[in-house]
Amino acid sequence: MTTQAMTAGRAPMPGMKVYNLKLGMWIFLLSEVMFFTGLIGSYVILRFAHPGQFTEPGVVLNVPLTAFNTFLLICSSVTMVKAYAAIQQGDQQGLKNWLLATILIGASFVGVQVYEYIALVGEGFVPVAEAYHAVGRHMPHDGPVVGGQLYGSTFYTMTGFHGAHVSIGVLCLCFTYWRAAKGEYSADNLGGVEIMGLYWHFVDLVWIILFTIVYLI
Amino acid sequence: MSTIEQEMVHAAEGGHHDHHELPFIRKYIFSTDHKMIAKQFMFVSLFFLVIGGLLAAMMRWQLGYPSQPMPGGMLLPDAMMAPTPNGAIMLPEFYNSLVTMHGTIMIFFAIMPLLVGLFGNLLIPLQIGAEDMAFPRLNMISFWLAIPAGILMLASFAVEGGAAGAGWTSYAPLSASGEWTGVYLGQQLWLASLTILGFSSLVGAVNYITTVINMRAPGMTWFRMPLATWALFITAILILLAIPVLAGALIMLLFDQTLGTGFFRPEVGGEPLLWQHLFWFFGHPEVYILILPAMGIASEVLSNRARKPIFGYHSMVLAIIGIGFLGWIVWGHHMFMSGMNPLLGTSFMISTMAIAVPSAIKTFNWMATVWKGDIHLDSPMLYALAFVSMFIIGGLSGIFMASTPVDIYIHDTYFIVAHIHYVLFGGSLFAIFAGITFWYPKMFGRMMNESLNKLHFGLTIVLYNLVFWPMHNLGLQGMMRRIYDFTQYEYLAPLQPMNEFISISVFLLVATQSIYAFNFFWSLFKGEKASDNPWDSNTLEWTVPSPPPHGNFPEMPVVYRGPYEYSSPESETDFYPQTTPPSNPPVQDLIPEPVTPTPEGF
Amino acid sequence: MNWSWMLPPSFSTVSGDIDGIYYVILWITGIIFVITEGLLFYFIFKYRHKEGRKARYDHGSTKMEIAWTMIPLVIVLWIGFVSKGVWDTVKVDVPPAGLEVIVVGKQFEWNVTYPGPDGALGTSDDFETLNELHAPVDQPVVITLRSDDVLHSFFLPEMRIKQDAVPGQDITVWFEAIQPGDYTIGCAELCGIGHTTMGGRLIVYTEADFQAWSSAQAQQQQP
Amino acid sequence: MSTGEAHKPPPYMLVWLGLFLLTMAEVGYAFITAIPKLWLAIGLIVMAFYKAWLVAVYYMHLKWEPKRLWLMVSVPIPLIMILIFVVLNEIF
Ligand code: HEA
Ligand code: HEA
Ligand code: CUA
Ligand SMILES: [Cu+2]
Repeated sequence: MTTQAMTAGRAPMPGMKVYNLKLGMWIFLLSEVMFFTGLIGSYVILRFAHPGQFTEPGVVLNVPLTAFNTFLLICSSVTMVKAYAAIQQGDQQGLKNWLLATILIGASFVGVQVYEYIALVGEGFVPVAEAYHAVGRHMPHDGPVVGGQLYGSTFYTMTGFHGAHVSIGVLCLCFTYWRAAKGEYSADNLGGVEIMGLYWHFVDLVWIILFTIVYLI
Repeated sequence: MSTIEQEMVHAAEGGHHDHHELPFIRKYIFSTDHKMIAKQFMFVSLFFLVIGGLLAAMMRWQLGYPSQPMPGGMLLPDAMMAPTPNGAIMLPEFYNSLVTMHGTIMIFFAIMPLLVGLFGNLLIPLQIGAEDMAFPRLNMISFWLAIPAGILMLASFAVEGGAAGAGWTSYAPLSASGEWTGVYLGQQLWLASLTILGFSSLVGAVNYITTVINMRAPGMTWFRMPLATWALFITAILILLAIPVLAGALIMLLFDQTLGTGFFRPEVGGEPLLWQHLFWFFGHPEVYILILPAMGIASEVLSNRARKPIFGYHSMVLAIIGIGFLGWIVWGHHMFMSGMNPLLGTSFMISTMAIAVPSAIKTFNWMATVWKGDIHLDSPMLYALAFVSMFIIGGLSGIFMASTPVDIYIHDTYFIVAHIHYVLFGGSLFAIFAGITFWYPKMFGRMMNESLNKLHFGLTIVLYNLVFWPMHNLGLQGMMRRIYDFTQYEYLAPLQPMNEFISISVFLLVATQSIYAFNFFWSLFKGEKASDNPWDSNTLEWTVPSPPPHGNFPEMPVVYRGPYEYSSPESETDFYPQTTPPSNPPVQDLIPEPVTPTPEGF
Repeated sequence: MNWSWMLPPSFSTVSGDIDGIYYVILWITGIIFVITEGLLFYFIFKYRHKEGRKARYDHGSTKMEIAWTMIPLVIVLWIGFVSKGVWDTVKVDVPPAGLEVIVVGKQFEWNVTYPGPDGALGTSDDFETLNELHAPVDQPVVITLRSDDVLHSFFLPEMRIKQDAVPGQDITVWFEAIQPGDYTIGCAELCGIGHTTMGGRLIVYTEADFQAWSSAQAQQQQP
Repeated sequence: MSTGEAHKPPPYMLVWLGLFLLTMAEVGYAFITAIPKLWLAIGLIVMAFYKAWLVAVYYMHLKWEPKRLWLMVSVPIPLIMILIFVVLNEIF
């Protein structure tokens, strides 16, 4: 028996009945939960304290575009879970295909977000400005003040950190794909795919919350 | 032995690689061995402990001899000292940097890595019978993230504008814009450094938690775990959940500083109190991060040196968990005067009061542990007993501050400074002395010199109290903290003699520490060779050679009983190691469940 | 050197209660301190290692655990309960004002605005003092505390008053002095390089003296 | 141990459909001006949390995990509630 098997073999005994790698990923995700709690909590507070600095949904932010982006991320979640289901059956080719799909959709999400940022900045909605005047697609450029600095700061911080998580996820997916291409995963060795999936779904989950509170409320 | 046990042991033997010598760089620098990483953390954080102590000594010069030329001050750059014909006088902005960096370095770069980095790494795998951490490579990364963080922190002294000067709590908006302090880059480095360090701690915490949950040896049930491991486990959970909140806050503050966003800057609608809430939501769990492992270490040493089972093991565990949980709902006690809703103040007062209860349980259990013991007063025991008695003082002064009306007067005075140092120096640092001395033979295979240690102990406990006890009195006279020259206030001027007295004691205290440093290094080479189990201890780390080999346990240990069976009538000696099979055959619950191999992804 | 654990004299209507709670806690913790440390030293001495001594094999006692959980709990909750009353008096229930002023902290000074002869703030006859707060005795002085830049903490040690000044927020603080005299104002929150120097004076007059001072000031500062 | 082998294939596509429809519903609902702001917000948050729940339970396989993992995963929830509750208290 190898040392590795021994480590793992020890796991079910007094432990969690979940192998190390997966347990570690879950634990890490708990800290991610607290990180986003800090950011979202701050947003909620600032928004309640200074409602005047924030605008109604759709005034500044492009909701249809982001709804489409949300849809993309949901799709990438399902492709990810399909990749996992494939390797559970020992289907190497299926794993690779679904992973590739996930990478492409994930990258598109980042692409759309970058496009969104560029468009928003072009319209005058920047991360840092004392107060910005009537920007956005539905308002003339010299219109009334529709928001304050906090709006830009919180929007870009929250979505930016989420975007960074997605980008890191895409990189890790590429790594997983590379390993899948080398045939390193199998029906009894799929820990790497499973924790990749956990991370990816978590990022999707955070986006579900962010989309609602940042874009829709 | 049951068949399953035999199989386990067999698997362990068969699975054990013959470890060939690793190249120097893999063995000492980029090591993935938890014991080596523990030592790396130890050396780095002892270095920072010395730096923090020297910063304190400089501060005390200014406080003992306000605005008089500081010896050696001419050597420091003009940005820190104002040269005069008689010598150089400390500038107020440098004093602010000193306070800030002293607090930051002591908490984040000395005590926390000593307790969590050193003892977490050293003890967790050894005490639960694992051959290493769950993720050895992550463990290495955790250490190597701490190094750039430390370098950035120290480098900030050398940059334009000096090091951060807004206190270790970095209250916004003072810290949010260089406009207010004149510190731009220094503050940003401070924020960046702590963010990186936070990541390091986080990675470590993931590792510890996984290891404790999943890698315990057969028979090592939750309630057979040594209290040190229990404490480190709960500490890791606190780190896991508290640090990300700090990280979020740090990053937002960094954006405020560098990009000009407005999270904490009221000019553009930000909320200064939001920073305080986020900081203390992390900060109070943080202070328990700094005391829980110390409590665990003390429990270990007290029970062992009193040769007596720990009194009330289960309530000790529950108290650790209780402190860990209650620690999340008391943070507002740092904000009684902050402009926070006064009704919230009352709720936070009540929860803060409640947290004294688990601490009381621990204290009384320690006392009951030494009661009717067979107390061996050697140096680890002396340090551990000092921990208990000093923690009582620090904890009791916490009650004054927890009472909101009393806190109105003593908040932000030296009474708080006294409290901090009674819990952190008298508590955490004495426990660290106890721990290092106790596990030194396990780490290095040699004993520390007992006489030098006793000398160090005697001088330190006396001088330490001469330094910090009078700080209570200073606070009661109304002396504010973080104050560069208290003689500016007429009513504080009469406190000069007492401050001078404190400062002189500090200089002696700092000098005394060189005894420990000398002993530490001298014993590395000249210390008496240690046996595998010099303290006749029960826990698993003492069943392996000193220092333990790579992979720790030559064969998988099987645990039969709790860790504190000292003076048990069942055993001939006054100790009864966890791995010694009982004379009568094992009972049912000792047999581990069947083993199913599971895939590992890395 | 003053090694005393007594508080320096205090001069406001609430300070007696605050000091009272302090002394109560001092007594309680003092007794606990003596008992615990005393017992600890006694045990260390009594049960120190002797040849042939064997420690008592004892895993604890539930009765004892319950005792030393409940007793401290009752003590601290009682302290909390008593504290709450005084806290509410000081920070929650603000009495009707005898004198209303605005205090603004900024690096590194305290600006005080008085209502002037018409008794109302925010009118043209308001006048100001710098780093000095003048107040009548035996009248609640209600302060609206502000900050222009960073956090400061308005500290009146002799009145046992402390409150952070937060930019962007108006915080109400009140006190009622019981004796005319010359007292200290301090800044208790690190606020930058000049934090040390941000002190001032609180001058408490008799009612008549205050009126005289006040009208003289109002005269002087009229545009 | 690979999870779910002993169970029938999880309804991944059904969950996907649910997520998709809920997203559409959210976007539509958010723009109904007739509904008071508070109710809008509550409705949206409920929907968002339901979606998050679906992802966690099905895609992250919590449904097939031991109870202890559930317990562990729910540790931060009280902390989140405490933090948000207290800080909101500051404003109201
Ligand atoms: C290791 C670190 C540590 C520990 C363990 C503690 C423990 C406690 N602390 Fe401390 N605290 C700090 C580190 C720590 N603190 C630091 C660093 C600060 C300052 C931060 C800054 O502003 O820079 C601070 C500040 C601080 C404040 C804010 C003061 C202010 O700024 O105005 C308060 C207020 O309530 C407080 C209270 C307490 C209490 C009630 C405990 C309790 O947990 C103590 C419980 C222990 C006992 C009570 C003793 C043992 C029990 C008995 C002997 C039983 C009988 C006792 C009774 C019945 C009362 N602390
Ligand atoms: C663990 C934490 C810790 C420790 C150990 C200390 C130790 C000391 N502290 Fe510190 N202190 C803080 C944490 C700590 N402090 C914090 C958090 C603050 C608040 C900061 C703020 O307000 O922002 C503070 C603030 C503070 C102040 C208040 C400043 C002010 O408000 O203006 C003062 C003033 O006297 C002070 C003094 C000292 C002194 C004289 C020591 C001495 O005890 C130092 C003596 C220690 C040594 C000299 C190191 C010894 C080295 C070894 C033992 C290693 C030897 C071994 C080997 C090398 C192998 N400290
Ligand atoms: Cu103002 Cu300190
Ligand atoms: Cu605290």
